[in-house]
Amino acid sequence: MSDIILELREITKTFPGVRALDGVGFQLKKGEIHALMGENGAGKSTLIKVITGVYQPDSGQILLDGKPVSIRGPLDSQRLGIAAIYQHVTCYPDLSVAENIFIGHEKINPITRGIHWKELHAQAAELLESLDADFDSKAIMGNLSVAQQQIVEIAKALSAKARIVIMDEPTAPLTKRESEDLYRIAEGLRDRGVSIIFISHRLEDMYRLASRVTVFRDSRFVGTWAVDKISRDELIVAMVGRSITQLFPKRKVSIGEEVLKVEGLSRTGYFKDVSFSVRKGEILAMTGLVGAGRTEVCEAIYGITRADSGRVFLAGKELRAAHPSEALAKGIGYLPEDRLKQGLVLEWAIAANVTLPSLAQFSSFGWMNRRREELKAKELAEKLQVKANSVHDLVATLSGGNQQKVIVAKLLTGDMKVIILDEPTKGVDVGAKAAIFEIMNELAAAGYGIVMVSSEMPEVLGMSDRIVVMREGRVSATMDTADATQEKILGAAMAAARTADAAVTEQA
Amino acid sequence: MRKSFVKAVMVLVVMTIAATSLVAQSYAIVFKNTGNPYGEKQMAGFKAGIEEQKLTAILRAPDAPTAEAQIAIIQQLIAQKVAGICIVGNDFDALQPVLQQAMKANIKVWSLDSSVNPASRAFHVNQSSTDLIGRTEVQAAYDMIGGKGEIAILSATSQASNQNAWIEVMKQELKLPKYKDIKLDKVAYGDDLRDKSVSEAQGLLASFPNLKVIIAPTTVGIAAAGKVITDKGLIGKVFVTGLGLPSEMATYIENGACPYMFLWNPIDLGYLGAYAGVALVNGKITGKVGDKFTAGKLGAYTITKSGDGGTEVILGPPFKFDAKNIADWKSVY
Amino acid sequence: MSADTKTPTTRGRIVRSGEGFRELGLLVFIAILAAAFQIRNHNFLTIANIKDLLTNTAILGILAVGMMLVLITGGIDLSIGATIALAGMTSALTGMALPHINPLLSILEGMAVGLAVGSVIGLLVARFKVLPIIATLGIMNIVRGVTYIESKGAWVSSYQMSKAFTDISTGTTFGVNNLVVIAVFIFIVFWYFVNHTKTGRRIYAIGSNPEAADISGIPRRKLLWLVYAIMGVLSGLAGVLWVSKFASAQGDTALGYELNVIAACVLGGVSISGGAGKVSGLLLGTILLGILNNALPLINVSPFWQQFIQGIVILAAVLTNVAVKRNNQRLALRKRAI
Amino acid sequence: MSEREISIDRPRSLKRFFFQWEWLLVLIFVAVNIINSGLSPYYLNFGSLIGSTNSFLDMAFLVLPMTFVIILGNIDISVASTVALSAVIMAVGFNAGLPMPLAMLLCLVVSTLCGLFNGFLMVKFKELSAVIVTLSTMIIYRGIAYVILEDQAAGHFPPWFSFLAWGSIGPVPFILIVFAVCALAFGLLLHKTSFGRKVFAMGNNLTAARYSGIKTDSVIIAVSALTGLMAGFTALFLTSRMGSTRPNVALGYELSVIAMVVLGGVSTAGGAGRIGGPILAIFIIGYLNYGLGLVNIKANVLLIIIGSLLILSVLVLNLRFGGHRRPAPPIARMIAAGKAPDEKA
Repeated sequence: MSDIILELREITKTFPGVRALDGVGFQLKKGEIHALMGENGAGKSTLIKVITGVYQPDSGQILLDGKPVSIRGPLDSQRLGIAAIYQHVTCYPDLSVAENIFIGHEKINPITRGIHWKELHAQAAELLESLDADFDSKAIMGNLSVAQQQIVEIAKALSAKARIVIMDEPTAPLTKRESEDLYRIAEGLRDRGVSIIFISHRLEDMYRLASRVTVFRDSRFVGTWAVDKISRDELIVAMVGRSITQLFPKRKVSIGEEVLKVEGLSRTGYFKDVSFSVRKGEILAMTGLVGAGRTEVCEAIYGITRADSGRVFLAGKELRAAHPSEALAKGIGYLPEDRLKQGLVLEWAIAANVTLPSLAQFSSFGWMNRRREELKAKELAEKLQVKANSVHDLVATLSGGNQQKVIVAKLLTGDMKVIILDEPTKGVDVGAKAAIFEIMNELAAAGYGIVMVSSEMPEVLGMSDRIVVMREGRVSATMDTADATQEKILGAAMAAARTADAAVTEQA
Repeated sequence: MRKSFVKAVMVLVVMTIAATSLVAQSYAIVFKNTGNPYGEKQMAGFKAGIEEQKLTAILRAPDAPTAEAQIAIIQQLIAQKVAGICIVGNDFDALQPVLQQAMKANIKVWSLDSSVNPASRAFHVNQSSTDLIGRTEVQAAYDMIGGKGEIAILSATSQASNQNAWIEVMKQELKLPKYKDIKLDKVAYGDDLRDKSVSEAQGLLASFPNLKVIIAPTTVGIAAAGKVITDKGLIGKVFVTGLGLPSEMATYIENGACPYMFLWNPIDLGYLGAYAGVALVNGKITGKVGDKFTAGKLGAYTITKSGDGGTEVILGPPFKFDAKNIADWKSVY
Repeated sequence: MSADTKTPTTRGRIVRSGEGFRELGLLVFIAILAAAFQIRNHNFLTIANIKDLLTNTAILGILAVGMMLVLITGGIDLSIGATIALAGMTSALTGMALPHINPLLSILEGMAVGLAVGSVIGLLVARFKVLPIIATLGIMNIVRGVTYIESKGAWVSSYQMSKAFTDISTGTTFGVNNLVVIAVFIFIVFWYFVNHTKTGRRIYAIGSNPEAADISGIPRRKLLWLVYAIMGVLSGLAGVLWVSKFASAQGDTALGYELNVIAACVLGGVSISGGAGKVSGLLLGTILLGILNNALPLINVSPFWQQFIQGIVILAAVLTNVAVKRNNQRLALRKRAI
Repeated sequence: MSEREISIDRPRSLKRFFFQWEWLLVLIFVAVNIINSGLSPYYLNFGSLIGSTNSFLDMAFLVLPMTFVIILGNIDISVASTVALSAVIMAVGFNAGLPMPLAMLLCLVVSTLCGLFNGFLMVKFKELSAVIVTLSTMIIYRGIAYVILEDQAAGHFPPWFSFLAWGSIGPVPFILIVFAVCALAFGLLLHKTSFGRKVFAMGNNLTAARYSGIKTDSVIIAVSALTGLMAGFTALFLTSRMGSTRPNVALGYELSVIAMVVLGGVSTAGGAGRIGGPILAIFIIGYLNYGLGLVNIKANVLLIIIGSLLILSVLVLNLRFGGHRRPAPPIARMIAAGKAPDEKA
C-alpha cells in the first residue's frame, strides 16, 4: 500500500480570463512536511483553495487515501481531516481564544444545549499547552500578537483532528525566533503523523523544515524533489525560470554627509531614548524582534504618531512632523509594513495609487491633471519595472512584489531625502525580492538616505552599511555591517530574560 | 406579457382619469396626515358634501403631518387645475406662499379645522370659536373640582397651531378672578405620540402630587391621560377632560376617569367645509363678513369675523360627551 | 517540546482588563444622572416612579435585544417601528373581530406578523445581499403603507379591545408588571443565547469576520436570516404589547421608534460596525435611555429644553465612555516598563 | 528583465460604458415619466414639469454633500436638524433687526458651524462612529432650535425672499438653476479635483490614505463643513418656500436624502460612487412623487411604491451588476468604537 495520503491529478481551474491552475498534479505523503514553492501568482493559493473546497476544480481528480473524493465546501474538507492556516489569519477578533479554536465544532452540554464552557476551556488549555503557548484560552483573540494568533490557528487544526494541515506562508509575519517556535510545532505535528503542506517564500524555511519540495510556475507543475537533492540555485531556476545570480547585489556607493539624525526619541509605552543617524547614500538596517519598537520609531519620525520627547533632524534642521504630510513635504518617505492595509488602495489603478502622496503636484488649484499623472506613473512604473500592461491596471491584480514596487513609486513622486522601508520584502517572492534590493541600491546611489527595517538576517547583513539593533523599545546595539555577524545581532536583539513576553506586550 | 399588462393597466387608468376629468370641477381637501381617523371622518364628510352637489372630491393627506409635504400636494393640485382647495393646515404661516400661488392660478382656497393665516385663505371653517373651546375646557375643569385646585395641560406638539391657540385662550381665561383658586402647574407636550404622552402624564402626576385635572386638547393626549389615571387607580381623584374622539375615550368616560369631554362632529365639519367651498367657487360668497350660504342638511350659515383678523364660519358649539351619551357615539367616530 | 520556555503568565488577564470598564463607566454615569434628577425632584426615586420607569422601558428593552443581534452582524434594522405598527394593528383588528380570543393567541399572531416581515428582510439581506439599511428602509415604507391600508385609516380604540387583551400589559405576575416580566425573561433568554449557545456565538463570529465565517463553514446566510427573523418576532411581540399597553392601535404607532432603539444599543456599547456588544451593557444603555424619557418630564424644566438636554446627556455619556477608555489605555501604557 | 512598455491609454469598452448603474437609473427615470404621462393628462407639460422641480429640490441640496459623506464611508443623520437650527436662527436674526442678506449669511454661517462641530467631534473622538456623533448632534441641534423659538413660528421676511423658492427666470425655476450650479460644482469637486481624489482614497482605505500623507482630519472637517453649508442652502430655500419657519421643519429629511444617495448607486461601504447617480435619483423620486400626486394616489400607496422601488432597484443592482461592486458590509465600515482603522493601538 502506498504511503500517499493526498493526491491531486490533472487539476485545472480557470477564472474569467485567467487560467489559475493548468493540469497540475501533487502528491503528499503521510507524515511529511512538504514545501510548496513558486512565485506569487504561480497557483499555490488556488491549489490550496481547491484542496480546502473553497474552489471547485473545472477538471481533475482529488484522491484521499487512494480513493477519489469530491470536496464541495470548507465543511467537507474539515470532515475529511484537512485544515488550513491562511496567509492572512482568519480569526474572529472579538471572540475568545477557546471559541476561535472550537468554532464550527463547539462542545455542547447535552442537558442545557448550551456551550460546555468548562470542557471547552479545558480542552483549549490542553491544546495550547501542547503548543507551548504563553496565553490563556480566555484571552480575546484580537488582543494577541500575530504569532500567538497563528498558534491558535494551529490549535484549531489540531482540535479538528486534522490529518493534513496546510500552512500558507505562516512565517511571513514572524520573527526568526517565532519562526523557530513554529518549526518546532510543525515538527511535533509531523511526528504525530500529521502531513503538512508548507508554503513559504523563505528558502531557509524549506531547508530547515521540509523533506520534499514541489515547485509551481505560471499555473503549472514544475516538479517535486527531495530537499537534499536540489540545490538552492536549481530551485530558484525552477521557480523563476531563470537564474538570479546575486540576491544581494550590494554595490559600493559613496556615502555623503548626515541626512537624518534621531536624538533621544521616546514615546511612553512604546520606545525610549532612541538615537541613530543616516547618511546620504547609506543603507541603515534596523533590526530586532517583532515588537521591539522599530515600526513605532519609524512611524514617530514619519508623523503617524507623536513622540513624547526627543528630536529629529533632517539635513541639519529640526523636524517636528505632526502628520505624514509634513514629513513628506520635508523629504521623508515611508514604506509601511502592511502594504495592503497601509500602503495601497487596492481597488484603484496603479496611476492613482502612485500619485496619492503628492496630489498637489498633479493638480493646479486643486484641478487634477490626469495626463500629467499618467505620464509620471508610467515613468516610475517603467523605471521600477512593475509588471503591468497599463497604468490603469488595478493594483489588486498585481503580485505582492509588484504592489511593493508601486508603493516605492509613490515615494519617488516627491522630492525625498530619506526613505524608510519597513519590511520591504515581507511576503514577496524571490524574483521580486532581488528587484527590490536593486531598487534600494539605485536609490542609495542616487543619494537618498535609506532606513530598512527588517527581521531577515541575510538581507540585513547583505544589504546594509550599518545596523541598528533594537530590543524592547531601546537601541541595544549599533554596528558597522562589516563587523557584524548573525550571532552579534541576535545577541543584541534578545535580552537574557522575558524576550518573548516583550514581543507580545508591544502588540496590545 | 408583462409589457402588455402594463399597457392594459395604463390604458385603464388613462380612461378613468379622462372620465373623471370630464367632470369640470373638482374640489380637493388636504388633511394633516394619513391614517388619522378624525381626518378620515372629516374627509368623508367633505366628500359627501361635494358629491351631494354632483361634483368631484379629491381627498389628499401626506404620510407625515408636515407643512413641507402639504406644500408638495398643493403644488400637484394646482397643476391639476382643481376648482378649490380646502386646507387643514399643518402650519399656520408656512403654507402661505403656496396657497397664494394657488389663488393666483384662480383656485379658491379656504381652510378647515386647523386654520392657515388670513392672507392665504378666503375664510376659515371653524369647528367652534377658539375662545369658546378654550373657555369651555377651563370651565369644565373648574366644575370638576369645585373651583379650587391645581390643573395641568397635556397638549400635542408644541408646534400645533390649533392647540396653541386654545391653550392661549385658556391661559387668558385663568387670569379671571373667578379662577383665582385654580393654579396651572404646567403645559406639557406629548407630541401626539402614545409613549411620550403617557410619560408626560405620569410625569405630571409624579411632579405635582396635588394635581386634580389634566386638560388635554388632543385625542392622543387625552386618551393617554385617561389610561394613566385608570392604570394608577386614580379614578375619582384626578380627572381628565379636553377634546378627544369618542371612540378613543369611551372606556375612560365609562369608567369615570373622564367625567366628560368635548368635540364636534368631524363629519359635519367636513360637510360644512364642502358646502362653504362650493359657495365660494360659485361666487355666492367671497368670504367677507356677513356672507350667507346654505350648507345642505346643516342649514344656513353666516360668515363672521375671526380672532386672527380674518373671517370664519363656525359649525357650532362643541358637543359634550359624557357617560350618558358616549355609547351612542363611540362607534360613529 | 521543551519545557524551559513555558512561563506561567497572566497575559490572559492583562488582555482582558478593561473589558468591564465600559459597563462600569456607564453605571457610574447612570448613578450620577439619577442622583442629579433625584435632587431636582424628590419623586424620582420612589417605588411608584421606578415602576413606571421600568414599565415604560420594557418594550424598548425587548426591541434593543433584537437590534443588538442585528448590529452585531454589522447590519441595521430601520423597519421595526413599522413592524410594531403592523403587528399591533393586526392583532388589535383580530381582537376586535373575535373579542374572546385568547390573549396568548394575539401575542402569537403579532409575533407571526413580525416573523413574516423579518423573514422577508432576512431573505433580502442574506440571500440577495441587499444592504440592510436599504432593505429595511424600503420595507419600512411598505409595511407602514400596508398598515394604513389594513386599518383603512381608522384606529382600534380601547373600548374595542377585550380586557384580557389590555391586561397583557397592565396585569402583573407576582406583583410585577407583565411587561417587565416579559422583558426580563427576554433579557435572560438572550443573555444565555448569545453567551452560551453555539448559534449565539456564531452570530458574533459572522459579525467579527464575515470572510472567515465563510471559510470555516459557518452558515452565514442562515444566521443572517435568523437575526432579522428574531428582530421581526421581537418587533411583532413589542407591537402587541405596545397596543395592549396604550389600549389603542394606530397606523402611525411607534413612528421613528427605531432611532430610540438604536440609541439604546449605541449607549450600551454595541458596536455599529459589528462583532461587539454585550447584554449587560445593553441593559444599562436601555435603562439610561429609559431614565431620560422618564425623568425629563419630572425635573420641571421648560418642555422646550427637553430635547436639548437629552442630546447633551447622550453625547456626554458617549464622550465619557471614550475618556474612560483612553485613560485606561494610557495607564496601561505607563505600566509597561521599557 | 527587459524594459517593458506600460501604456497610459484609458480602458474603454462599450460594455463597460453601458454596464453602469446610472443607465439603469436613466431607464427608471424614463419609465417613471412614461407612466406618469400615461396616468395624468396634466403631467407632460413642459411648464409644470420644469416648474414642479421646486417641490422637491430643496432637499436635493443635501444629497450632494451626503454623497461625499457616504463615499467617505461615514453617514450624517444630523442634516435635517441643522436645516431647522439654521433656518430658525436666520428668522430670529432677521426679526431682531438684521438686514435680510445678513440674516441669510447668518443662516449659512450657523449651518456651516453645525457641520464643523460634527467634523470636530469625529476627528477628536475617532473611536466614535459617525452614526453616534450625528445621532447626538441631531437631537442637540433641533433641541437648540426648540429652545430658541419654543412654540412660535418666525417669518415676515421681505417679499423678494420668496423669489428663492418660487421665482423663475423664464420658465426655469430659480432653485433649479442654483441646484444645477451646485450639482456641477460638487460633481467637478468630486471627480476632477485632488480633493475628490482624497475623499475616494479615504473611503477606500483610510489608513493607506493617512500613510500617504493625506490630511484625513482636514478632509473630514471640510466635508462636514460642506454638508453644513448645503444644509444652510436647504434652509434658505425651504424657508423661502414656506415663508416662515419653525423648530420642526425638515423633519425626517435625513432618511430621504440617504435613500436617494444609495439609490444613486453610492456604496455605503465607502469609496465608490459617482455624483450622477444620486442626482438622477433625486429626479426619479421627485417626479414619481409629483406624477403619482397628480392622479391623487393615496399617501400610503405611495409609501409602498417608493419602498418597493428602493428594494427592487437594489435587487437589480445586486443580481445584474453584482460582479464588480463590493459586497455589502455594515452600514459603513466606519471609524467605529474601538476599531478605528486610523488609530494605532
